[in-house]
Amino acid sequence: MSRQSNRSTDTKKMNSELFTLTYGALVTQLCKDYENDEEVNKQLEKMGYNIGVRLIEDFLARSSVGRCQDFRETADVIAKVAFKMYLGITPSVTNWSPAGDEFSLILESNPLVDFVELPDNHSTLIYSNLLCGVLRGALEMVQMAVDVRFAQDTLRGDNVTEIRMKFIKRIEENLPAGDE
Amino acid sequence: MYVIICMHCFCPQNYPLYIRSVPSQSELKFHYTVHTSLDVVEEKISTVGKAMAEQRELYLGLLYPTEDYKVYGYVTNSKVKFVIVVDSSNTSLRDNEIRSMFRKLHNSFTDVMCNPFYNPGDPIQSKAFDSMVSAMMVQSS
Amino acid sequence: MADEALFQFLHNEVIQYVNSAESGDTENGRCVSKLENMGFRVGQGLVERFTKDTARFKDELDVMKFICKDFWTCVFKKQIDNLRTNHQGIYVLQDNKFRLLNQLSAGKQYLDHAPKYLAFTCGLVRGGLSNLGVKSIVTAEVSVMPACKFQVMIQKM
Amino acid sequence: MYTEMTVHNLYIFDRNGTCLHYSEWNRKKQAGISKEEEFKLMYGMLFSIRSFVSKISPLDMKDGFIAFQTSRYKLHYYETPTGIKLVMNTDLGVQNCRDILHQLYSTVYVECIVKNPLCALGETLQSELFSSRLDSFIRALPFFSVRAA
Amino acid sequence: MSPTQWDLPPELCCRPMAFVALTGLDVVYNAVHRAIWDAFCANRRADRVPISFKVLPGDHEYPKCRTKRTSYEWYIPKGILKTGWMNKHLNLVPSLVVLFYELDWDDAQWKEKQSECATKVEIVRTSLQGRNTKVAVVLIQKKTPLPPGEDVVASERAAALCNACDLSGKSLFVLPHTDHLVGYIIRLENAFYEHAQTYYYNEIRRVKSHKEFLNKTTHQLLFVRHQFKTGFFSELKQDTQNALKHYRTAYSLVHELRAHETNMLEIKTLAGFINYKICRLCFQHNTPLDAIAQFRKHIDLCKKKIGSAELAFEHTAWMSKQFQSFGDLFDEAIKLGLTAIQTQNPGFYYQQAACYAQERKQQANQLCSHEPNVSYPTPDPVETASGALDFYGQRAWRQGHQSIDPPDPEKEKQGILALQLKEKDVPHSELIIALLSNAVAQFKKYKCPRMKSHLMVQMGEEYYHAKDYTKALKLLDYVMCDYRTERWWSLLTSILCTALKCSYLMGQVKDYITYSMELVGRASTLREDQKSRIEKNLIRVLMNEVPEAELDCDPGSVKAAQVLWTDRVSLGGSNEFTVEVQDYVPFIQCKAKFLSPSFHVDEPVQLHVYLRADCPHPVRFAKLCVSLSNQEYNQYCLVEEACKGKDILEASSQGNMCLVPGKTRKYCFKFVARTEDVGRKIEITSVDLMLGSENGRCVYLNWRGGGGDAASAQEALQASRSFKRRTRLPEQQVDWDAVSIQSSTMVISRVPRITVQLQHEPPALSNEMYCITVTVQSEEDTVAKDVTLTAGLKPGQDANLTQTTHVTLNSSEVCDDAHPALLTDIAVGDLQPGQKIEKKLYIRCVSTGSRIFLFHVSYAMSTTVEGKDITCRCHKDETVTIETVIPFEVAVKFVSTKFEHLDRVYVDVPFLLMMDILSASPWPVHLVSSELQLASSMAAVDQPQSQVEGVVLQTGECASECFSLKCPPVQNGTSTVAAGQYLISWKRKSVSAETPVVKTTVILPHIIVETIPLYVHAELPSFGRVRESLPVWYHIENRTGVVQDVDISVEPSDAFMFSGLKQVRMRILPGTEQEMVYNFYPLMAGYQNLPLLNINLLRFPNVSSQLLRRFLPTRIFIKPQGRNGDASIEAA
Repeated sequence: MSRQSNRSTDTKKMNSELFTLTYGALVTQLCKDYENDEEVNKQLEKMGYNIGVRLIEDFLARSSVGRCQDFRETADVIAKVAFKMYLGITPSVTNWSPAGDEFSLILESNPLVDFVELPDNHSTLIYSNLLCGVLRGALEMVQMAVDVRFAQDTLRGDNVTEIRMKFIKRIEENLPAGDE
Repeated sequence: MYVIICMHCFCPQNYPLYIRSVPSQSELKFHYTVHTSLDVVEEKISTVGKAMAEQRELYLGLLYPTEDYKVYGYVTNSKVKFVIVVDSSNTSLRDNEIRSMFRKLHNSFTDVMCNPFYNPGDPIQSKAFDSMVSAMMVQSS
Repeated sequence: MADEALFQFLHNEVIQYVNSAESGDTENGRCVSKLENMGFRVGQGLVERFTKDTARFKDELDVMKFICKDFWTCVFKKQIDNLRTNHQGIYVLQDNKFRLLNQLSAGKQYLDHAPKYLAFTCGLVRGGLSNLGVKSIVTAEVSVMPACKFQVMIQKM
Repeated sequence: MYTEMTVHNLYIFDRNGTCLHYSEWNRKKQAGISKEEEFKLMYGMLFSIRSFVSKISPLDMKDGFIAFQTSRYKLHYYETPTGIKLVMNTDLGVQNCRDILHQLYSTVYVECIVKNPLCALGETLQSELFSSRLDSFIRALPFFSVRAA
Repeated sequence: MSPTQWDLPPELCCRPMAFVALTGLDVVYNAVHRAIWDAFCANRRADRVPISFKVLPGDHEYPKCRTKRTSYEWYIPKGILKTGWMNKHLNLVPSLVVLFYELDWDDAQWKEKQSECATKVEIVRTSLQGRNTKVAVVLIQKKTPLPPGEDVVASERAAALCNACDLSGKSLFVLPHTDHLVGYIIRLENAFYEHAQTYYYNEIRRVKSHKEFLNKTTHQLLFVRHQFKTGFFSELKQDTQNALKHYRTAYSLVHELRAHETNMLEIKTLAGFINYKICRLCFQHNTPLDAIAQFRKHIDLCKKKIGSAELAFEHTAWMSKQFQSFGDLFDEAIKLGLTAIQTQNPGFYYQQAACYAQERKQQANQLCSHEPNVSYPTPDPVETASGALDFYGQRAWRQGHQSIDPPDPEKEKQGILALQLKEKDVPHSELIIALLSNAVAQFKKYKCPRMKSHLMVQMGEEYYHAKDYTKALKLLDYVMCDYRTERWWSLLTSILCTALKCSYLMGQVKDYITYSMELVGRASTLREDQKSRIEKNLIRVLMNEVPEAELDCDPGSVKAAQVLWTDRVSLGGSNEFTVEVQDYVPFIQCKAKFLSPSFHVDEPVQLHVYLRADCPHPVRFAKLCVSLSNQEYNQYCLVEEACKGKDILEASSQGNMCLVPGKTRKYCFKFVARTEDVGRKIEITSVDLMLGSENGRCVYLNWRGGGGDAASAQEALQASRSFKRRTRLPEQQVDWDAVSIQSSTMVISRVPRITVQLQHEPPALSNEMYCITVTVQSEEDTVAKDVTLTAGLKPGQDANLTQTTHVTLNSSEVCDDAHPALLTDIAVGDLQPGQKIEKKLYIRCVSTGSRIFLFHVSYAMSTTVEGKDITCRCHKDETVTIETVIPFEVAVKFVSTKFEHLDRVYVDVPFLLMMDILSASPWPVHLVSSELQLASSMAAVDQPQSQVEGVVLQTGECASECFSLKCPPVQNGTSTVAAGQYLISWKRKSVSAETPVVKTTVILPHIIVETIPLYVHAELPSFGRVRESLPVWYHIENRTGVVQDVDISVEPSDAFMFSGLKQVRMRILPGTEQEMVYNFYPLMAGYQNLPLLNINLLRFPNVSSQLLRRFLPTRIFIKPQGRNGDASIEAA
């Protein structure tokens, strides 16, 4: 072959870029399609949710993580295992609410926004909102209803990116209706 | 003092994507200098086919010296061209330093290209790129 | 370091979205071209990165080889299995185990869905090439999944 | 007497009790009721066993119940936190299948179903790819009867 | 241009050649001498030695030689190099003086002549007092000399002459002016050349010899001078290598000189000279890189040696000249075969020269702009007594001044003033432009288009400064488009500004408008306020008023311009322009689009034109008109102040004719297409926008096609890829980027409102009259007039289908080749609303296969569109693909009367012809009749009549019939004969009675007929009964013309006993028949083989009995015997 691959660019990295760029393309496409940022955020969350419900299966299949005993464990697994596995980062878990039903994930870096510079006319866009959806979807599949939102975002000038998660309720599983 | 007097970046069709030069009344002159330097760039690109692998480096080296400026060129594989104009009197600057400057530019440009909100072919307005260039222009060598 | 499964899920979801968004008369064509355009933009970006530290390309063929080897490996974890050309600006890239079809089916089941799952990649290739100064039209063709052929028609300028 | 090792059949249920998939290999006797009935029955049983087991468990237990066996067959049970339940009936000779079932889940179910957007979750599985992979997976098992028809 | 002080002196630039003086030649009156002289000068090519000859009178005064000083003790040099020196050694002081003298060896007055010659020599010698110049004598002789040695007289007289003139033998030559003159001359000059070489060699030694007397402190100048001189002499000696060496040292020495304001110029001048020499020699030695290196060094060293500030322009002038002359050298070298490259060619040096020239001009403007009252000083300080300087690069008013202490300040001031005033008159622009155009020429050669344009811009600007606006505009206008196409707006803008000034100053209205339009548009990088100024002017011009002057133009020209404009304004007419915008980026953009790629003729064609202004202030226009490929429609696509409304929608919405910056305006047009245009394309050929007014001044912006200008294509592309959100805009407002041009549309016929239905029973059977019923029903609300039907084979299919397909409306007779494959325009009449009509169409397909049939119904309709009545044709097409298959297969076979297959038949021996008709049609086929048409070579045994007549064959069924035939005798024993043909008349069961039957002909196969010498046939009952005798008659007939002896024997059989001759030989007469009777007596029941009859023909041994047996029955059914069996068996 003509050019000895002096491209030592490790594929793992490329893969993350593929993901990052594709996500970018998606967001801009949504920006084109929707009237305003709020709707874009909503759509992103929705899509995230759809991904989440499938992603959790993949997660369980590959990590030998079993069912969590409590919300704290969940938080840990999310930060230390899930984020590491999928985004290669390990956010820190902080700001526990006294009730222990709410905490924050602090992302010091966020692969999704690697190259992003928000134009001025998109001040209300929550660029990475997909993540919220993913988390919600995934947890719902393990019988946890949670509320996830971005509290801070470096993209919008904050100096960290913070995802706030609140536990709402446990979804009980029961026999399909209409049975003896 | 300014290391670089003038720094340009053009799209494959050779129109400017980014122009930056030290504030001076002869700014227009820089633009002409840079624009004319494209002749050399084009020539070098067109002859790449014959060139050996090592000559196919992205850094095109010194394009041509005028009395008062040295003009250096660089072309990415996407045919985006960078041109840097340096004061001839500035002899301290070695080829390698110029080369690494271009590398910096290219890296930063790549990030711009990867910014989903950037539409390739539009003028570059990225703040990151801007600040990188400013830093580069005044960095004391 | 995003994981590759993540990309797959995203890719599927994007298709889902575009599909649902584009409903109506010329729906299918529109949705495919939408995906294609997204791929195009991504391709531009990727290639810009991939070729950052490489020597300038010799010629069209050199570019094609790059797409088939390095680019493909980076994106799909394998090289193109077979590259053919008529030396008149038509190239056919064959992937016998295309990653984005792999989970779909091994045979003809879901065949009618295949185009959606290739549009993005077509764009990816077109974008990549165009960023390397090769204007082209890229189309895909599947007869038995997960194998597929991408046809690249170079647009001479 | 000589008993030949074998796999009889396999059920996959989702969290709502829908039977996503059923396939059998060396099943000698049919329940004599409609499959739907059979699935309902099976799920009902599992559901209640599960709750019993956890209720009367002397210490807080992790994996829930794993298997039960009768004089003729052995039922292996594996459930994911997402409520996907894999149930495999084998003969008595077969040892703990937990890992095998987990493997089945991750390499076949997740790969062919979860990652195939064309397969809606929570519905009976259509994917041919899945069924063929599943079949070969089972047939490849060491204890899958060699002399199976 | 006349030589300026900066031009290098010719003696420097020329190539030095040894100088040899020729005396004693009278080239004017003496033909011989003339000839000799010519021989010297004529074609001095490279192969001739480099000497410059001069003819001088014998008593010529050579420059006096100063007495050589023995010591440099007290000597202070006054300068580096005397201005005269080079010339002196090139043209005045010869390296050799040659005296020509006519004298033959055997001359009568030898003695006198000899002494005369001696005196001539003496004269020359004295005048060369103190120089090393040698003298040589050439005797011009009439006789050809004898070979040396033979002429005794010659040699002794030669010797005598030599010491008379005190010449060495080497300096005496003989030139017989005979035929071979040139040859002799060449030999001579070579000899001279040697002398010259020695001369210069000595000169060099002499100069070098001074060296030891010199001291570093006072004689620096001399070091330079001597090095230069040695260099120069070496050149004269053609020793360029050494010359180069010495020049190099000279060069470094010159820079060691203590430089101060007073000698700066001298140093630079000399440095320039030496540099020139070095570069020149480097090029000559084909080491261009050395030349370039030297030159760079030279420039770097001298760049900063500016000298006195008041005379800064001198420095730049000098610099400019340095570059120019290097450029010249470079170019010269290229002409001599050196190859230059894109990045290293003379152009760069000319360009740089131009730069310095420009700088010089600026400096001159600053330094030399004295008050008019300042007058040129007298006496002229730059004049010298001699009229020239003694030393290069010195000031006339203080020649030889070398001391550091400042010169007389007053003189100095005067001198400087003088120089400044002189500089004032220098035609700077001329110089600059000349240099630039040199550069342009070079860059053109080395493919640097951009550099070229850039230089042309500079030329343009220079012309502008030189007030040659026409030339300026020409150049600028020429290059503009390059910058436009490369989208370098900043540069384009600056060029446009200059161009605008020119056009203003020349009162060029059209140009002025064009440039303004671009300058206020989106391509211009001007600030808003600048744009606004220009736009205001533009508006003035459009209102036929005088625009304000452009900024910082030369006031004088402005005055002139204002005058120009005022009368431009005053004179009427010729004030209408059209600007073709596709080459510009004007301040108004336009996009036109048809709302749909096609319109039905009964709906109005709709067309929108979008306009948008990018200028700072709103613009109002007087008229907008769209021109279409069919002018008819133009009248409907027009907005004018005057005609409000009429054919235009919402035209009268106020402010309609005014474009607000940044807002997109939409103009809607609508018209009814002409019915003739159905099927034609309507294209927008151009859109015109009229600014100004007819009575004032008006300008048409003309967009070719559906709009778009020099920049729009690229913008559209970018916009299409942009992620930007298409923000919803209120009605009437449109997002400019969202609009795309659609410059053509099709007029298509009105949608038909009829139904066309086809009834038929496929597939068609080949050759049948296949019937298709076409039902046309109108769903129109009004009557559909002259409906026509075109039906038949769809054109454009396989050619031979047209030969094998025939269509007719007439069911009664079977159609043939005369009938066409497609029936066109079958008149159907009118169709009332809802009315339905039926047409039956009969198609005959001769060949099988599938065909596409077309049914095209067309009718006229009158309707109203937009209150306009139109009559238009509508049409509806139906096509159907019909398969044609064969109705049945016919199998024909020949069999014996015993139903055995025959590959041959025998003369007069009956056989059977059997037909099997196997139906292949999906529809029941009715066989009307069949007919056998026998060839002459066959005869029917009885009256053949059809046995399948009236039979109806269902699919797959088979009908058979058979005919008993025999063949009459044939020539020569055996031959192959035709059997004839078989006709089947048939039709579909389903078709009506009157549809004609189809006759299908089957050609019967040929068969071999053979005559046999003997024919035998048996006569016996149809069955026998056990134990009941069974009589059998064998008839044996001799079919030959000869008597035959025949052996006949009957083989025994278990099934029969028999009575009759077991074995017999008989004789049968020609043509007669013998009869043999046997009584067989069956022994067992069932089918029994009859006893075999063996017949041997003694005459024809090759006719075997097996053959003959074939005519005889082989077995017979024997009933068992039984009491009352009969009845039962009858029953069975």
